[in-house]
Amino acid sequence: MSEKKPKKVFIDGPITPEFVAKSIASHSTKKDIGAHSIFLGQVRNDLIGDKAVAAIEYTAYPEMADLKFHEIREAAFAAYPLTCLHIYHSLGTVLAGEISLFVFTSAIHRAEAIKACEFIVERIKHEIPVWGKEILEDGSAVWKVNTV
Amino acid sequence: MSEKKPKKVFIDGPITPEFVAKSIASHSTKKDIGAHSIFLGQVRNDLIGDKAVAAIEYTAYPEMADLKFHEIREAAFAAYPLTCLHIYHSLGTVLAGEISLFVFTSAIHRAEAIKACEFIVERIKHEIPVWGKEILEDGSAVWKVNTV
Amino acid sequence: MDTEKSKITLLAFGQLTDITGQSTWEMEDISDIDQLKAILIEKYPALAQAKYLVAVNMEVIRGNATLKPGDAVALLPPFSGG
Amino acid sequence: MDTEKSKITLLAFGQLTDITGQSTWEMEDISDIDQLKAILIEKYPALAQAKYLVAVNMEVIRGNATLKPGDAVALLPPFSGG
Repeated sequence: MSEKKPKKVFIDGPITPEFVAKSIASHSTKKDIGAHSIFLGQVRNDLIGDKAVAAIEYTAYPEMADLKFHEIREAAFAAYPLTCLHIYHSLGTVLAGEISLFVFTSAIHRAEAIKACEFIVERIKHEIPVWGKEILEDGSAVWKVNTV
Repeated sequence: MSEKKPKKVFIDGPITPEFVAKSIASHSTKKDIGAHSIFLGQVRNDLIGDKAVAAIEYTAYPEMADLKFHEIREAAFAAYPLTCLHIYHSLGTVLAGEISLFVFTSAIHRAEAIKACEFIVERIKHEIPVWGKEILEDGSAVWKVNTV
Repeated sequence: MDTEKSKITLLAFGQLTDITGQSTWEMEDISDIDQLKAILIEKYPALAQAKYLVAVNMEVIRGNATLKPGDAVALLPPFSGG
Repeated sequence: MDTEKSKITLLAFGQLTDITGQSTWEMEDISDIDQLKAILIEKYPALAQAKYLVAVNMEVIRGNATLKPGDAVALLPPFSGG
């Protein structure tokens, strides 16, 4: 099943556990779902030199990001028999320990939900024009470099 | 890192979205975590003949289940560099649309969290002595048969 | 031998309890799994059709094995958790 | 040709804005990506060292391609979302 309507992905600031709970709860009426797979990206307090990361400030090329999120959604629905698919990404400031990415797939059986979630997370990391600026504990900043 | 202390896995009744949220929130102080992977098993309202499943009643061989959960935890920590690992499974009655299994892995990087979560879910399905009795909408019951 | 000590404990789960009518009971003078299965099938003929694993003291045993007094022998139908 | 229409829009993101000092601006009379890159490197020498992709109207273009008036050309450093 493909969903054509564009979905709001970007969230201002961190994604809260309560937001995740609300999203899970909203699926209790979809009683054909047997499995949910959720990925959460959390901001780490990595040491850059001898200073810890206190927060990441995310910026995006929003129009292109929306287009790419849409393409990834379409590809996921084409590749896996999903019942539901939600993607949320933070913009702005997210503190270390807070959540900046939330991918949520639901399917009748577990294999599809799990595989689709992994597929989407990988594609987001490689294809979505979002940049993180790591704000260090002393107020200085470095641009984040993602490991592959 | 291995955790030797036994952990409480079984929960009486459904696993609520609020419980999941609380579990996520408790990791915000672990700032070396970069990725969480969560699997949730939800009870489906499958048709058995022409009657829908209204609920599943779960029973277990609890001592053996605890031993097997412990073995799975140890194997997961040995195979993947996890920061945290939590497993919760319902006993008793869980209605269609409610959650009966919650597997939660956390790691520095996404690949380990995702792979470990999948590994654990597969082992749970095959190795944990738990049985579901499907209660149909007319009150009759059939023993659940898991698909592979 | 103390008769109390010659007993093994049987545990049945899931759909097998529909056949055995009980989930835990004791049996005496059982020397191995093959003998146990034969006795159980005689008592509960439907068990011959049932699919199950045998666990002795919480470890699954495939094939035959000697049983000793005090063993907990569990009859485990296919798991359906999760 | 209307000069307004001969313009392309440039967009820079992430660490590239530290080099360009601006995130969006217009440029005139650019015929293709190779020419654009040469002009940009002349103006911002640090760009020669920078790793980035070029997207034209939100599609990543590898190699050279003709640019037409009205195109939005984005300079995209390695993504670091998630």
